[in-house]
Amino acid sequence: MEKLGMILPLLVPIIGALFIVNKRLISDKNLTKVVAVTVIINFICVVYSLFFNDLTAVHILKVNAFLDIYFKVDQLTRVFSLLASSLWVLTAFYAFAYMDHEKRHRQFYTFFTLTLAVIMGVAYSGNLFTLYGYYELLTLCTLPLVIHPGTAEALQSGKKYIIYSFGGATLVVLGMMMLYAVTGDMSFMAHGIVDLSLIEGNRDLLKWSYLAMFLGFGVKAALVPFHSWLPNAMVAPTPVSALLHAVAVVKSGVFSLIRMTYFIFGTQTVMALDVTKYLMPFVVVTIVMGSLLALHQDHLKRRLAYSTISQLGYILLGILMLTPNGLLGAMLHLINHAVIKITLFFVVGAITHMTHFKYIHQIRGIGKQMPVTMICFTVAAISLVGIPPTNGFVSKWFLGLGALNIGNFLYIIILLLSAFFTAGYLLPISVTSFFVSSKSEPHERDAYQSNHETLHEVSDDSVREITHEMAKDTIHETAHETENKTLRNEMVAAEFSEDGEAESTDAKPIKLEPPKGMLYPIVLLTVVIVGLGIFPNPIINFLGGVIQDAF
Amino acid sequence: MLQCLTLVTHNTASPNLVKLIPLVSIMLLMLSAFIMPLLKKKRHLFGLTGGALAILMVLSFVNVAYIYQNGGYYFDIGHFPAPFGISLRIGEIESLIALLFAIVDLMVTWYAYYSLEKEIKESRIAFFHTMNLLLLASLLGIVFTNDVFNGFVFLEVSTLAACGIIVVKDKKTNIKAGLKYLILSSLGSGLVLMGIAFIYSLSGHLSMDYIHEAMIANLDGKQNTILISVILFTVGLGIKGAMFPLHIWLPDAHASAPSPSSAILSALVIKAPVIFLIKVFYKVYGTQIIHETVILDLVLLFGVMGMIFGSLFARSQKELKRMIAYSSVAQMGYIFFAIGIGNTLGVVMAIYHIVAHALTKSSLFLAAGSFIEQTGFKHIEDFRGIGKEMPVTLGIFTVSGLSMIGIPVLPGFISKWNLAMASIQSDKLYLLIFLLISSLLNASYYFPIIINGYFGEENLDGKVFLSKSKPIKQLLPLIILTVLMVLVGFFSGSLIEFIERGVYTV
Amino acid sequence: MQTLINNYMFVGAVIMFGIGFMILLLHNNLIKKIIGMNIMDTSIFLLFVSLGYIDGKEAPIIVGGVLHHNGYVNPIPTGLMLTGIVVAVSMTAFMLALTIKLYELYGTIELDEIQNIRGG
Amino acid sequence: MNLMLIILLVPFLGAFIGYYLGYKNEKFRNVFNILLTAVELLLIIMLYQTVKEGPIEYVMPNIMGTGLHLKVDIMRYAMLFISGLAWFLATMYSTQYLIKKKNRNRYYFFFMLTYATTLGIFMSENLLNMFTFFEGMSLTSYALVIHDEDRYSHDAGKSYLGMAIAGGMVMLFGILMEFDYTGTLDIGDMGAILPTLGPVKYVIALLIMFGFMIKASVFPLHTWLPKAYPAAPTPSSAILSGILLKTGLFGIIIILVEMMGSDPYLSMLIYALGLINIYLGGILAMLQRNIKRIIAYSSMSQTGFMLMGIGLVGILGESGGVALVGTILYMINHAFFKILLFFGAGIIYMILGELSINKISGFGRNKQKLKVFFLIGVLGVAGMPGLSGFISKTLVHEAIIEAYHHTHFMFFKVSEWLFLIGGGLTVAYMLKLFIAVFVEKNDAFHGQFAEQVHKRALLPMGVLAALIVLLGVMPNTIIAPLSLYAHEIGMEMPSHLSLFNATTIGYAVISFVVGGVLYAAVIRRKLYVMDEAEGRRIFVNPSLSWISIESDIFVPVMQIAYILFSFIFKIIDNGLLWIAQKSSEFFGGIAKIDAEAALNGTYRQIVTHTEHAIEDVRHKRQHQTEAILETVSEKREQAQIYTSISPEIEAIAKLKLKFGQIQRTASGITSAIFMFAFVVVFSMIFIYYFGHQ
Repeated sequence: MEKLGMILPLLVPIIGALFIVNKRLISDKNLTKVVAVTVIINFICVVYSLFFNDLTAVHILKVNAFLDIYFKVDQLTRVFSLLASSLWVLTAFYAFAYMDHEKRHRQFYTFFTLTLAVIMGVAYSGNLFTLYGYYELLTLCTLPLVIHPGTAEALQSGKKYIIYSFGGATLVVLGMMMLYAVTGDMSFMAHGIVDLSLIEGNRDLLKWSYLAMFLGFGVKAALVPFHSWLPNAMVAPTPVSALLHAVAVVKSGVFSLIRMTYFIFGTQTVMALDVTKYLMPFVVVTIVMGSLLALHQDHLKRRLAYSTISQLGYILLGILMLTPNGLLGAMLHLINHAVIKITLFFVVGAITHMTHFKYIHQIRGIGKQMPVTMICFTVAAISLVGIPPTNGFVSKWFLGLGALNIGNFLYIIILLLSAFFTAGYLLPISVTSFFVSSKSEPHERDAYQSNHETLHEVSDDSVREITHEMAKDTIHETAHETENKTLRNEMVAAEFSEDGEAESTDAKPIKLEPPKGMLYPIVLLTVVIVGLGIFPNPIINFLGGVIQDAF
Repeated sequence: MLQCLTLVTHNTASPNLVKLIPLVSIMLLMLSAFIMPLLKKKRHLFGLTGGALAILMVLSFVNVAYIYQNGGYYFDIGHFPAPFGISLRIGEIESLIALLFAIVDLMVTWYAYYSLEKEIKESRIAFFHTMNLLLLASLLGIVFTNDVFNGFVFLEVSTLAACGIIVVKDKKTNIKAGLKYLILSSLGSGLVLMGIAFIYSLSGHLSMDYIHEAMIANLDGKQNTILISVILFTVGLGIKGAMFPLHIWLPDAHASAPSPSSAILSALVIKAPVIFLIKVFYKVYGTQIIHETVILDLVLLFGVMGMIFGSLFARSQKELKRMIAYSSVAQMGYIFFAIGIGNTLGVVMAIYHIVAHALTKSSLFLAAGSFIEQTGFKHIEDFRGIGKEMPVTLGIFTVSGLSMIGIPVLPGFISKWNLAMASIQSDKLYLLIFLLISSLLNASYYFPIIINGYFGEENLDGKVFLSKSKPIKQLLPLIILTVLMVLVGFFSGSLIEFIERGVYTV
Repeated sequence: MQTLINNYMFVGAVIMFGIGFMILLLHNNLIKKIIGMNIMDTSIFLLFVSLGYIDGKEAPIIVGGVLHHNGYVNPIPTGLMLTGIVVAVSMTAFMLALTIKLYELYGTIELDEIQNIRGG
Repeated sequence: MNLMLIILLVPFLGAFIGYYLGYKNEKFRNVFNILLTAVELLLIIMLYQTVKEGPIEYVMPNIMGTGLHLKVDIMRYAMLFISGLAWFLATMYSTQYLIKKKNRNRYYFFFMLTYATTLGIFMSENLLNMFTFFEGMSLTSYALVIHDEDRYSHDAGKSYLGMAIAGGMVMLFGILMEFDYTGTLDIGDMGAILPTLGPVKYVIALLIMFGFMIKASVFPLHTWLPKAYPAAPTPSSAILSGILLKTGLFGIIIILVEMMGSDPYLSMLIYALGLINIYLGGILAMLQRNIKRIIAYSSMSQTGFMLMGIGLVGILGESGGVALVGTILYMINHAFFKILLFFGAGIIYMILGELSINKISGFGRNKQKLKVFFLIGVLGVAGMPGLSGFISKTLVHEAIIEAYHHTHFMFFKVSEWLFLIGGGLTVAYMLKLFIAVFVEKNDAFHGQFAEQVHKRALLPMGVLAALIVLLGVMPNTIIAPLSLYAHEIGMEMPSHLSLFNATTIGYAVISFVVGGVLYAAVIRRKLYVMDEAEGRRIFVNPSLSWISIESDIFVPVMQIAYILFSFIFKIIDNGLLWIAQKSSEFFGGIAKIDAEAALNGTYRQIVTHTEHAIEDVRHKRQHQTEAILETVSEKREQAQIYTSISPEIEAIAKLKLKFGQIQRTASGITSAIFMFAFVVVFSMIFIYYFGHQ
């Protein structure tokens, strides 16, 4: 019974998916209800199995030391599975609203719940073999979600996604092979299983093993130069993109890296192998490149995708620092980035859902139509930049401390530089939506009202400049004077009296707030973002367990 | 379960009777084969074949169970002891392969019951079955025999029979492919025969154990002759086993033959010569001599080339069956690779991969055959959206494809994993790279079919759900094969242990 | 040179094998190819039989009383070659049968012409 | 609940309530906001009762992991007070100023949030809290800067936000290092540890200071200032210049005095930067024509004076009481002047929608109240005895002299004179502004618009003017508590301060004389020239063509770096894909030889080659049946006819045919046999070559 209780989170979504896929059992009308029930039950099961179940390890099938399907619960499992299952609930509700206008619901929800099962599997895996198995399954389960639109472009992206993923998985296998040849064991243990005494004579093998596995898992974690599947995977429906970026795919890559570094090799061994110096350049390039290229993107989701690449670089950096503070920062950022990025994607999805806009230059003044949504976006953006008192700052703080603990100032500079770029690519979105008036483009307004997406070519150079270029100071005093003059003259011409105040000059804009199913998750997540920023201590204490296991 | 059955066999069948099984199997098949032309009705034909194969399967299973309990044994045909008479040696590997052959052939025959007459003329069905059973008999002979010349004869028989099941479909391409296969095979057999001549001149024996003893005894000064003979064997058997540059007959033959024939060819026909080659290497020459020569490196080289180029060629194919045929070339590359590594684990994995690949490839060919049969198309492009029309069949195709690609727990992954372990054990780390590249290449041609088959709005446009799917009873053989394949992956640990017990190397 | 003369059997077999192989390789006519193949096979049979031959001893056929067992040449290769010939004959027969089939379908047995026929 | 916390929370919550009210009714909101700031000001005044007894602290654990640590002493209180007053007046002024503006609700929302965060900065005792509030202030004030939403304000806003965030990042770097070295974030605790560290303390201090320096517009980080101030709506400009600038200076004081224990080297640096600021700001202010821009550069110049004061506090160490008091006083006064001046400029702008002094010259000639208030501000900034500016300037000046006495370092003597001449600059540009707007005659504005200068806009100005005069006459009311504070933190004050004597007034006179000369000689002569087009004298601004730090250094460097890195990263971005594509094409090409025909250049060679071979074979065969010559000539004829019809199509068709043949040959039986032979030979050679292992 305890055994069942423990692996329940792995089974519930599968059972749910079996129901969902069955047309005769579940009618189209009840589809979403079943999905909701499944994810909620799953969440409850997760909580039960993590905190109210004494059993923490179970072998499902043990053929030999290698072929051993083994599940285990430790603090890291708790962190990841709680994160995933809770975000899944929110995403589910968001998806119910979002998927209204999409086709093939049944397929979508089937794989949606199946992916949850796989993610739970990743979290609960007790050894590298199980983890790897779930890792491969993850690719297969998310693929249908990525290519859900079914267009040629989507299929192309899907192919790219799967080839990259399998390339990565192949590298992982390579690493596992070499590891297993040395250790003959692949289960996760606190402080690692690769004993320092094993290094003698196997140094090269272990080194290559670590590198191969890091790069292999790095593919899912969008490590440059294996990142380009991620921006391409943007063709997926937004809830999927959000999940891909927040927990499902990239975070499982990161999670696997933490498992591999701290629970297989162990800090001491990795230090003794001295491999991080080969990997750090990749990570640094990832951070800077992601954020720099994000500046170039006009497509909202692509911009967020490049942002994810950069942010994942932070986490990898934290992992590779091999200090408690660094790991803490990485873990915090794993959680925080998940929350932040899912919010950002939800907002972008809401914009697209309501207006069919996909590009930054189209969303001028949209903040007035969907204020709550865009405020949430702004808060999340600020958090991602790392400005207190939001949770993004907390993780950045610990990452910075971790870098200082190993005495490397370059990393801090990289972190801060990237944060600056982050501001450069996220804040203009908020600014464009709130502070750039949309009045100059009347036809754009018509467009979203008629819900036609014909406006790709509509672009105003001035706003593009603002969002794209860094500053180019072409406007001098005189220019300002002349420009303002016309505006002010109008004002002077208008009657200047006390009564003018009562007149409402803010024409009430058309409200385009998304439906509640989408809005509530966004707001809730925003509250979490700020909440975690103001009261980070509980979560830091919770992560303390992981740090203890690792060091 | 195996143990349970062993107990049963132990109690019911006397050991001596069990030892008759190999001979009985061959005889049974041959007899049935020759009765076949006498029968007219399709039901009777299939009844006889199916019955024979079912009996064979049960016998093989009993045999495996017996060997699991008691180990391998020799069986002298006609009770002439070894140096003079022909003897059969049945160990763990042989019994396992026999069981595998029986199961696969039974499943293919089952499948053929529903589909064969759509591909070949009705009058040819009897011929097909004759050849099929004859082929199986000869293949079992190759596997069981402990006598090199006997092996040669069986090889020739198998060549003829295999050619028979290729040309059973009266098309131009089939005749051409059959002729090509026949000529190349004859060349190969010529080499094998020459090799036999050489080792006979060296040792004066034809029974494997005795040749081995004799060769160990007077090794000096004969290295060159040994080398030449070993090359003759390798190349000769390499042709039949589709070793990479000699694979040229394979795609034509496999692609043009009727699907059941393709499945048999891919799953069985190219496997038996490899078993024979392993036997020649390790039973005739022995580990010591083989390791002194560089022949294993040559095999390794051909194996690696096969893995890479087979996949590359497969990638650029437009016909589905040709693609799967080239994939067979690549998979045979794995097997030669495994042999070429040269340590025990390598040989074990070669055998394991033979088992795994036989199950996987037969189900792949049968699935592809179903597509072609139901839609009438041959080209990969035409199978877009097939997943909507035939979801179960494509599902089977997918699982088999995933095994080829190397998804954990499926047998493809297990072989790759252990091959890597074997490479590491023999200090050839660079081989891992080839393994991985090849598995990536595998992914690159299986995935597009699966993805295009299941997903993509444009692809699925105009397709009707389940419109072309076969009834479940017709799909059952495929499903059984797939399930068996998954089980082979799941219980790879015990299977490998079992093979390891019977492996010839030291 | 001396080795070549001493092993004239081997040399002869190899030369014959070569002739057969060249015929097989260079001729487009299928019948000729099959003939080449037969020559090759024959070379191997000859080699094999020569291996068993011991100078000055009789063929292992009992004609009027059994000699000492050293009086005969090794019978096994000869016996094997009988089998081999049978196999080769059946092989040839099969090939010829296929050639006839091919001729029916294509109207020629020249391989290059067959190849040039589209859809072949 | 603690009073400090209430002070912090009232504007924060008020912002939201105000926003909600604004949705319902704008009038309610305006009244609410004025009341809110008034209450807030009262609360701050109430706080004085406890503060004067000694510093008060409040800790709220767990907020942001480190806890919220608030502290108020006299200096911080002074800052709180001017903030409270400034916001109260600015809110009142805004209600009038913003009538015709859009998005008023949003404006007030951010206005109040900025208020809350600014108060937070002044009260934070924890460095991390301070950083939080500082960043919050930057972001919220950004919304104020770009309120007009035109291109100019967006440009300014971009500059402002970019520098603020960059400053924040650098500051964060410093805070991280500081935490790594000292293990504490409390400013008080740091003061005990940080000065004992080695040279790294300078790195830390400079990094943290960097962010504050940006806000305080210290050279060369001032580039945002002349853009942002004019871009913002006037009340915001007033707040930016009056209070937000002070947060930067406040931060520098905190770092230098409380954290670094008045480190002399750092002090010298700040002192020197102060001098640069005075001159750079002063000269640029002289050249400007836009009122707001003049005031903005004036702020920069005045910052220089304050920086000098701060530097002196550090240099003088324990005897830096005068400098400290002078600096704080200077900050308070400067806030009053600048708010007053901006309000004045705002009224002009409100009426005319114009800020260039060329256009508005003579506007204020007949608007007496406005003129008087503005004059008080102008003279206050210039340091006219009797107004409060004089007091603070004198105190700082005293401190310079004292520094010279302490160190006998000639630099202080020189800088004393530079200080006075800098004062002259102030006088000069203020004169330019005042004379142009309020003294020149311009018939266009005679008697007009007087009624539009509304009381609600003038009242705040009046209050400020009164305060300036009051403080100028009775300086001791504020000097006394400040001296007490200086004493508290261990700085000696001279027992008596003689503020109004011949010497001090003499110094003021020197400044004024210098200013007058500068005005007459430079501004009237060189800058006020005849314009042919307009037919009258107008001011010119030669600095427009001068080198600009931002547009000529920062931006190009950043742009080049940006383009360069973008280029590199784009290569990386697509590099792997490119390699993969190329290699797959390559292997695909290899594989195609076996598989399918592809007609491109590489294969053409093979094709022609084999064509020859096939031709040869044909020749041979024909040789047996016919005479060679005939056939060749026939074939030639045929070929000629063929090629004349459509040579290209024919060629392609031929190639295709040939290639198909090659393909079929490659997969034919003969080639298979050939392959077999090849493998046998290869294996033999392989074995022979490598022999036994």
